[in-house]
Amino acid sequence: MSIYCVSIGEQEYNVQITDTRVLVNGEPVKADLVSLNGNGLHVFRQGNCVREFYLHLQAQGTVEVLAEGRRVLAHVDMAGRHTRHRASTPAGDVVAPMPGLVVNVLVKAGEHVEKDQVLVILESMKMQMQLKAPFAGKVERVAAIVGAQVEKGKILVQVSE
Amino acid sequence: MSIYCVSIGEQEYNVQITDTRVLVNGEPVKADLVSLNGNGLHVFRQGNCVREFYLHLQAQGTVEVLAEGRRVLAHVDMAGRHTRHRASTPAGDVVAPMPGLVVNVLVKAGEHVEKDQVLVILESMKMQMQLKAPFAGKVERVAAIVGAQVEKGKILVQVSE
Amino acid sequence: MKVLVANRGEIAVRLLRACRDLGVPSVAVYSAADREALHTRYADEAIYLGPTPAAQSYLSIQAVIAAAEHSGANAIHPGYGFLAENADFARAVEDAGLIFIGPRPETIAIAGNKLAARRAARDAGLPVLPGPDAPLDAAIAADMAAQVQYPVLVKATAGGGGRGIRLARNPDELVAMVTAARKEAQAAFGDDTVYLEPLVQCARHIEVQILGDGAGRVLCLGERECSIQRRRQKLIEEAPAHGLRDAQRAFLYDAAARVGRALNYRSLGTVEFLLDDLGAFHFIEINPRIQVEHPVTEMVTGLDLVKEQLRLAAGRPLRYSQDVVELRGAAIEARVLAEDPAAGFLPTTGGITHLKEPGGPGIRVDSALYPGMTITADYDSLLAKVIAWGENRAVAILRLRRALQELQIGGLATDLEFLLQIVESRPFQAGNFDTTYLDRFSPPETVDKAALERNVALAAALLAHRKKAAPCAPTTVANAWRIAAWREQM
Amino acid sequence: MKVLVANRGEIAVRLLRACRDLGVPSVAVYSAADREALHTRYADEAIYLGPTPAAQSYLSIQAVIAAAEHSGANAIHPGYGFLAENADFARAVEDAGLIFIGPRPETIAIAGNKLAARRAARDAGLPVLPGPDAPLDAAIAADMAAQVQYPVLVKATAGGGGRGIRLARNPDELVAMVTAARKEAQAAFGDDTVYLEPLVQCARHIEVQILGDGAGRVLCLGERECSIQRRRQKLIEEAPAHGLRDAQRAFLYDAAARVGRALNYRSLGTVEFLLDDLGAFHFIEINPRIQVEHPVTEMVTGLDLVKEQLRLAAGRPLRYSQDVVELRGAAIEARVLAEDPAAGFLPTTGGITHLKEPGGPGIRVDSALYPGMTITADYDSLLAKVIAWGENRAVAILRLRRALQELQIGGLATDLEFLLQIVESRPFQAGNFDTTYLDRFSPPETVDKAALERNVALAAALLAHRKKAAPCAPTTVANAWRIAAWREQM
Repeated sequence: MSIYCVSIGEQEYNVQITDTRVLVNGEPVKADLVSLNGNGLHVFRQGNCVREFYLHLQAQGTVEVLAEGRRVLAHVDMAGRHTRHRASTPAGDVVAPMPGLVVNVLVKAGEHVEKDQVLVILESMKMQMQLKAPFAGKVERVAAIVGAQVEKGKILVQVSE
Repeated sequence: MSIYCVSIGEQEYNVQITDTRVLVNGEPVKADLVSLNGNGLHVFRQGNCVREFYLHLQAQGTVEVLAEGRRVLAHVDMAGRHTRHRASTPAGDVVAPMPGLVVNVLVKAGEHVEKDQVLVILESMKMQMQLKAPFAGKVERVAAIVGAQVEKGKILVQVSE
Repeated sequence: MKVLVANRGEIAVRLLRACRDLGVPSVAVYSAADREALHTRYADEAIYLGPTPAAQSYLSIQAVIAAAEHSGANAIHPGYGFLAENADFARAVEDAGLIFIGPRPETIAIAGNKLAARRAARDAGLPVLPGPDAPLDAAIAADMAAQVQYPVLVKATAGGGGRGIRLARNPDELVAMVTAARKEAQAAFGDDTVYLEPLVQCARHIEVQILGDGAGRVLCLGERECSIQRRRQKLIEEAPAHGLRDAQRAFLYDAAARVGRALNYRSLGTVEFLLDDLGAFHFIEINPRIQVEHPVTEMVTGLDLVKEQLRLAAGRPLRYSQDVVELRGAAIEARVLAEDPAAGFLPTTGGITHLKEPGGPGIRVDSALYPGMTITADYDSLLAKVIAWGENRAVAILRLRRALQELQIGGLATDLEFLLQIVESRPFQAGNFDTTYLDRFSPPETVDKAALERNVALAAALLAHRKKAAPCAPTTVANAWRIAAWREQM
Repeated sequence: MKVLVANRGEIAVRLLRACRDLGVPSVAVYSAADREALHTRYADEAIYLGPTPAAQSYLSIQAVIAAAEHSGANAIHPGYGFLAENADFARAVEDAGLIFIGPRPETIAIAGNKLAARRAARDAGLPVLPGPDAPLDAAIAADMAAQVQYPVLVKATAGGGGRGIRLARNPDELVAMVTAARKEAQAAFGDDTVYLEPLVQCARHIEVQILGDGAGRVLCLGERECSIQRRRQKLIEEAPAHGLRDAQRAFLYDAAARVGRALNYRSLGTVEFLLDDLGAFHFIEINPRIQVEHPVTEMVTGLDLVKEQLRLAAGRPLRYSQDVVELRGAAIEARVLAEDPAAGFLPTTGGITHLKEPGGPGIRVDSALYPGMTITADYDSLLAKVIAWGENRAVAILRLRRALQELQIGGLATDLEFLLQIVESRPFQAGNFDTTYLDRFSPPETVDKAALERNVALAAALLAHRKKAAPCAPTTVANAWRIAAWREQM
């Protein structure tokens, strides 16, 4: 028997699969998954309900699922291993999430900022983005300059608690 | 340098490819082929002309090409070797091209079979494959058993001329 | 209402789309071969009918009605083909207390008997081709052979849709054909009744879409031209028929509505005519069901025919009057078939390895294809319908051409190139054709065919070269062994 | 005529389709990032423009004109965005002896200066929002701050399309905003001119499509409603605007045509208005180009706007008169964007691993997507437009919903689910919304979300189980290492 712990957002599902049966959260279900094109397109069948799912197994046990206009990321873990990824960049670094133009810098070093206060406005092809403070604290450094083109990942502002 | 003899219907084309240039029927061309999805969709570029081709390499050097509403079968051979079909494994051995499950065995030892007659159906990751007789002849031996998992390269049926 | 769609393929998907658009719960049915078919995923529920042979699944009245009862569906839409024109089925559905989405069983019975349909049409004042109204056998044929005007058609009363028709060019052939036709009809339809009808030379096939409420009101939703046929099977259809005079069109619409009212017609139907080279119409048959080519009518009228059918079946009144039916522009449909023109249009089978459907302005695609699908010889060869709308016929043709060029179906031969050749042929573009057009058709030489093939050859060589250089990175495992197998030979 | 399309993405493909439909030779241009882009394959020829940054490729006037000269194109269509509203570009094209497919440079210059456009509209008798017609700076703002009615908008004259707008709620904010807005406008547009315009509360965004022949005749092709916006970027557009009274519509069309005639308008243009909660219209701006949302107008009028543009550019006369322009049914467009609603609509990037576009009755898809395509952050985030037509607004909405459910884009997050949530929301369906709808939008709880997620969880577990059981046969090589990487952790 294999046990899978599948999490979607906050919700967790326990799926047990044996050669003869499948249980979801302890409840037996009659379900079946058939690959159509060997490339992610599947038929999912549960009783008389048949659905088309696109399933794509990505790194780290994440499965991208497209179903009825919805895109869901399901994280599959062997039971008993619930450790999630913790962000690797220091929490107070506000970085450019994509390449763009710094349109405005709204804080100065040394200022106190509130959580979610807008620090920098970045524009990337017509889209303006507000980059906000991750928590309340002090602005340690402002590396963004209005009018500058920045690369993805560049640290724009550093905030400390 | 590689030389390919490509035939489409009655027409034959001689294509020479080196690291630096491509010649078609002796004429130099500036052409390029880029795979888009790793699944047959390509961009074909010749000078300023860019076209979308679907190219699918089938058995025996046949390439199925979809282009502008047309479907063309091109047969590619190394130059000077126009003899089709020469196999290095004994010609009458039908082997599993990949690991899989024997779904069906359609012949018995002693039976006469036609060229391309389906002998065995093998399933591998939901892909069903028909393994066919390489030529007309007699089934010498059937080594495949329905329901069996077989390794790649396993002889499933032997046919003699 | 909860609707069971008793069909498969593109028409099942099309019907299920209408259910979705209406918010009506739907049930699909499937045979063993169709376990993974697109239509099963498109319905709220899918019920297994039976083994692959249609007789044990899609043609099984019992199995279909059982599926409806099992799923709680209270209405059945038969689509076209299979049980669509089977009066016994319609009756069985109604006897089971379910709604049959289509004409009344009596209407289907009349339409299914060509002689009865002729009589009904003549009684309604429609122009019917001359000919004895009685069944024929070899003896009667021999007696009258001298008086008949040749060529003449021997038609099975139970035929229709181009099936069960034979041509006799002289008295000797007549007797032989009657004998052969009866035998064939018995085998094909279980009824050996045949009759004679004059052959209309240089005829165009023009049909009229009607929609009746079963309470005496019949709407006429314009005509379609279906003269582009191969062996009496329609290949390209359009709406409206080009070049008709207003008086002709008025006559046609009036005739169709008249026979519809005479039959107190319910749901969708098509009244088919031949237009001869003198401009006169001749009634030929009534098709008591939705047609393959209904999208062209939908595109010029702006109506969703299936939705209207469903509404009427649910007991809602006919919500349009004839004067709000307005035709706009022109629409053309091409049937993409799993048939190989290079091999005498033999059906082709295989797996769909690649699929790209066309898009952009004015294009509609009705299909049940998906990458990875296996096309078998178990059912009919229709893969997809590509329909183009334009403000006039010329624009619709150019858009259809563009769409057919965009469509890519990898893995098996289709008639796509043949369709393009028709669409690109001058007489077709000029509207200069009749039902024999494809008999004498020689594909136009597309200017750049030589250039295209040269490019294809070059691309194939580049691919082979690439694969040889990097054999360890095949794109799919399924390909890997093929490439390996092929490399061994090189 | 030979047309160079100076754009990329879905609009380039759409323009090239029109060229195909007209049989006009076409030239695509591309940047380094777009070497394999769909639009390059859709044109007869494709010319490399320059490096990936738009400033060096799609925004380079020199490079585009050189490409036209190199390829022998004698006309340039700018699409939308990039150089479309750049009067200098239009002038340079004409100076080079080429046809600019769009309005005259003078018209573009007027439209590009919001204060000039306001003046032109007021001079033509259109209702313009009150406010000083003069540029502002912090000092002037401080002087007048007390007299201004709040909230008020500070707008950049060089802005437009929702960009360069700031809201001030009180005198203090006004001075700060004017300063900030000028700085921002200078950075974004190279012009720091700003002016004041009252904020119209509960406004609907309604725009009118016009088509002029540059010789005094201006057609009005109906209106579009574009009130469903996120941060002033349109997300869902429809035609016609629901619930307008005949008198309102007549006023709107007359106003749009009037300003068009006053500018002696050439080619396509859009006159944008706000409709306030008292039912009055206020002119806001003119967009001198084809709009992203033009397909909804095409679907209700039956016209191919790009084709009409090309015909006019080729010197053919305007072939319609106002009285033949007839609107039929309703059309709605949804913009599928590479943006992640769950992450504050941040642009997403990645490879398209899977693509399935919707089909069936009433659906049009305009996109430049293909499986294997890489979405980068270099250009805007529009992936595809899904447009649905129906005999009325309710039908169009249901069909759009069906089409969005059918659409599958694998590989990166999009706004697809968000679009569905809007389409499924009651106030939207009831036509009960204004431009702030999405600001207060809380997605409706779709009833079966729990069931869907449960099924997804189950399917994911089954897939993982399958892959574990047969790890040696991954479906693609690209997957193989991912699966391997993942298995190592298990």
